[in-house]
Amino acid sequence: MTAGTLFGLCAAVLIGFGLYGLIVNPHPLRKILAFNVVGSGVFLLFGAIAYRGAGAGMGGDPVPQALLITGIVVAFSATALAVALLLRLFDETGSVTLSSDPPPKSGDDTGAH
Amino acid sequence: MKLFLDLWTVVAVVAGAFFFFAGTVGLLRFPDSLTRLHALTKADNLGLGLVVLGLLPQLDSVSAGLKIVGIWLLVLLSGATAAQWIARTLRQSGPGP
Amino acid sequence: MIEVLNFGLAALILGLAVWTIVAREAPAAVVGFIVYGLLLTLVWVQLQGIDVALTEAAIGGGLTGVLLISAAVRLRSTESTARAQRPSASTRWLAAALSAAVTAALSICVLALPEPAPTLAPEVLANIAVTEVGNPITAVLLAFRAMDTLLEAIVLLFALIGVWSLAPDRAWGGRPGLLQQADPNGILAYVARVLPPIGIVAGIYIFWIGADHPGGKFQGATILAAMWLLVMMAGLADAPPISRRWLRWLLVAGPLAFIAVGVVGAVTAGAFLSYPQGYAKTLILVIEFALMPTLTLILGLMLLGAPQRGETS
Amino acid sequence: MLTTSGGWLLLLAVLAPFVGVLAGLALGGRNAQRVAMLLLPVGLAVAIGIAGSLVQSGETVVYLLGGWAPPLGIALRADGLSAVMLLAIAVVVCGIGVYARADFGSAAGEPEQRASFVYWLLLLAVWGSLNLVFVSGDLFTLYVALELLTFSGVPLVCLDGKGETLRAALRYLLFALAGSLLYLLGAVLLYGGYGTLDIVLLGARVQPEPIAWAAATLMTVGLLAKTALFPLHIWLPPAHAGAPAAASAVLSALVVKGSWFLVLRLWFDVMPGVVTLPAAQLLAGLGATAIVVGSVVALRQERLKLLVAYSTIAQIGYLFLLFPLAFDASGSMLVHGAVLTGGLLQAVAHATAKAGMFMAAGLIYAALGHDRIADLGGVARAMPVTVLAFAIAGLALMGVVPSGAYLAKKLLLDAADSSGQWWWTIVLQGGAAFTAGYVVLVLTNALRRPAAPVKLVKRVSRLSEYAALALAVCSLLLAFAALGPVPSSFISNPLLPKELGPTLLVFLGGALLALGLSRRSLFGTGDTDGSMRRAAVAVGRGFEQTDAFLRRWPTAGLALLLLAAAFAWLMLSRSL
Repeated sequence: MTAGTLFGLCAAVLIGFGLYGLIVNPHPLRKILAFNVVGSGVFLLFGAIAYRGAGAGMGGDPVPQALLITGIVVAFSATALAVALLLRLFDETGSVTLSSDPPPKSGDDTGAH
Repeated sequence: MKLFLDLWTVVAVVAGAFFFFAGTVGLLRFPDSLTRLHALTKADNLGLGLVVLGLLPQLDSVSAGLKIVGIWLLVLLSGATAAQWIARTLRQSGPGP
Repeated sequence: MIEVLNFGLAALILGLAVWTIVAREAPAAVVGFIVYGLLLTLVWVQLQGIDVALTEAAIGGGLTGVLLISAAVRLRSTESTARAQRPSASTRWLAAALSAAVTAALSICVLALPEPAPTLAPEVLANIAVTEVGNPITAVLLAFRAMDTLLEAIVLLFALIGVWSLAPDRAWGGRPGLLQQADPNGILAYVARVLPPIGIVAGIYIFWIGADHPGGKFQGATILAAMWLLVMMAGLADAPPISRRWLRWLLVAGPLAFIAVGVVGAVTAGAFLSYPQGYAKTLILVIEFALMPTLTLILGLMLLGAPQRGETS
Repeated sequence: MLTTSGGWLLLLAVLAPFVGVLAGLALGGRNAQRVAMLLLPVGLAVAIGIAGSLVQSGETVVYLLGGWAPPLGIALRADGLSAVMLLAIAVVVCGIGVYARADFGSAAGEPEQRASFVYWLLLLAVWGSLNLVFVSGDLFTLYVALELLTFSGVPLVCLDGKGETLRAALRYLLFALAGSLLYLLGAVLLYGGYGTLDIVLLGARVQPEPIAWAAATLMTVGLLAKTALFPLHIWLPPAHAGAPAAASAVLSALVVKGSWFLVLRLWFDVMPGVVTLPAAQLLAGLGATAIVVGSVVALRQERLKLLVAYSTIAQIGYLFLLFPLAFDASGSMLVHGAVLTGGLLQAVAHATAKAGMFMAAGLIYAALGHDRIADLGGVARAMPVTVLAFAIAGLALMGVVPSGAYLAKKLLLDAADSSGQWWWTIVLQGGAAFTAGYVVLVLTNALRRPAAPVKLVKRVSRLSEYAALALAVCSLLLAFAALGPVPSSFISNPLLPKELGPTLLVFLGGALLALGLSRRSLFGTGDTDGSMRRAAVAVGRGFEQTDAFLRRWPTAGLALLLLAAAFAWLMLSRSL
């Protein structure tokens, strides 16, 4: 079981966890977290593929590793935009549920403005 | 001489690992946050220091050695700051869990 | 021995991922995610991706962690409402089953990857001399696939424009982020005076060696942005209003310089983003120098969020 | 395959809008609008130049970035598909640019306003990202282009900053990000299996094997989530209806086309041999369901902008009907042919007509201060040009003779007849009636004599009305523009009985649907409803509830993965 295959399978499991969290967890911030877990799983898979492609005196295939750097930065900017949007939604409406039908009223939530 | 350096590395790193272990036990066993904080910062910083000192002879260049010591100092700085910061908020918000 | 380390790392990461997904409180989940990001850095070292390890530590673990932890604390009050809307058990089981199916399919693919793994490493090695850059990853980022790096800087800029566009109309042109009233002689202020000089030296060092060794502009810019944020958090400096002309020009200076060098390449060396013989390294350095302030500002401003305060306050 | 003569135009098509965004951001204030206005003709000229150099050289226009050939470097390519889409998008952006001067124009000398400054940057950003989607030849660059498109589309949704639009924007962003991650996952698997991300090289190397099936499934489902094809349309209606009119025109007509184009590129260029006919049947089946559900729920809407948003969902369904008809005789390989041209025409027709429709709806909303369909009485007399634009756009979407949709439908019908797939003939013919339904509903309300005289809250600018009209007419006369690749025999005289018959039939079907399903009975005699009407309303409410159920987040997430499982199974089944 080379490191490439091990971390490739690890990536597959991470993607599964992330997708589960993305679907099930109702709070948008937890969805953003799950999105980051899926993202890191996809990048880990790409890294494992790069490690398998080592050769010509390099520890890993440089092309996927370069794309990984771009991918991580793009995923960060997506997270930044999503968090800014979420905080703005909270400032504007006081609630963060994604469903447009009015959220069930609960004590401490409304008092939070 | 080489044997002595290797011996020194093994001893120092093992001691460092022991202090890390002690710190973790402290984290788990101590009653409240302040004592846990105390255990963590003391043991882990000392543990890291020992590991750094242990690895120094293994390095090929002086600059690498300076880098590792630099890392240790930075960890000390950030550890102390974080510990002080947490301790202050703990003191203000009363003895929570 | 290395196998044990790899298995240990993999187990730790999976454990932390589960914690991030199922933890009750958002702040606890985010702390788990930050540790997960740092451990992922070790995995990248194991997978011989030192540049990626640096990026993961700086951006994946660091900046994303700061972003999420501040959001988690601010949204703590909405947790109970959200928890009340947890989907039914049947939905959760179906989601778990489908996610497991995706994992199984991906695992089959991982095991079915062709044995002589197809790689571009030989091609990169054969052509790296033309780029006059030692680090193969910097060669890919700034020579072979320079367009992706240009687009990446533009992605960052669009995300910043998107974040700014969320500002309320009255605060447009104002200062992003909250006014920090940290006490001037507190511990944070002390660190904010001691650490930045070291951080700036480290950031520029990482940026400089990026040409021939692991490192590069994104990792360096992230460290500089972190230092800038530390100083602002300690209340020693305030965020610039977004209407400042110098700020706008610095934000576009990086991509514009990149495109200008690309056009120079088109005129002299036949194709956009190619480099005339012998000048490749200098032009690459020009691009990286121009991108450094832009990236530092964008990464820092994205953390601060949409403008909330008027220019004066 | 070296850089061809017109290659640098491809680069200009991508970089000009991006440099415009940079210049607009740096110069600030009203200059953003000036830069955008300046770039409209430039972009149009570049698109025409690309189409010209393609027709002249007869082969794909290529530009090797940095001088490096794939697999190491990135190539920009424009074949017939890209050139047509580049041209269509350029025309629509020009129309929207002229229209948006009224809403987001800023007078000289006033300080920089948020919405009217950011809108122009986002318009150029969407344009540049779309051009990159059409010309990039590398799967990872396409991923970055998709992210650029999402980052410039999401702020458009919540440009007015109200709570509901922020919620719609967040829902759109999260679902689109999930889609682009699945797309990236597929691209990563392709690199792992074949060592390149270049579309042409992959087309030669991809074999029907587990990696290819997994990649095809993940990328297709990811792109369907971003295209909001039924049942993955969770984010589209509130996002497109909530956005300001000039923004929803961009979102509905342009942004959705980007990810649809990538499904086309993926199925026809990267994996023609891997994707199977059953999988294509499922794709078109989803399209057909989208037409029915989208149109019926559109009929039940009370607000005009929501009606037009649901009509977008229905029209997106139309775009996917071409896949099962484009297989070769043996049903094993997708081929570039008349069907693909038909699908492309349908996309262009929808882009122009939908932009015109949303603009008209926006003008009505601005002028009346509301867009309740029931109270639209007298609007036709008060705003003749706007209602005419809406009507022409509706006719174009219904596929009345000289329109692009008509020609597209004819091409697809021929393929359906020759390949014996009669069920798609029914969907193609019936679909027009559904489209007619909501167009008839709006027009009857607009043409009705109002109880009280209509008072206009705001004078809408004449230029915006003519911009909407121009785009609607574009879509109506699109068939003539498509004479190049299509033999002229296809367009017959609209008044011939052979053509008039089906058109009237479509109108009749539409009127029946409008009568039966609209929320408030058309002729104000609500109380004397026949049993037919009550049954139809019950059916309509049923559709509405399924739509509401499907548009809850957990359901949409499960639908995403269920679709992935279905596609994987259908692609797998051919080899078992």
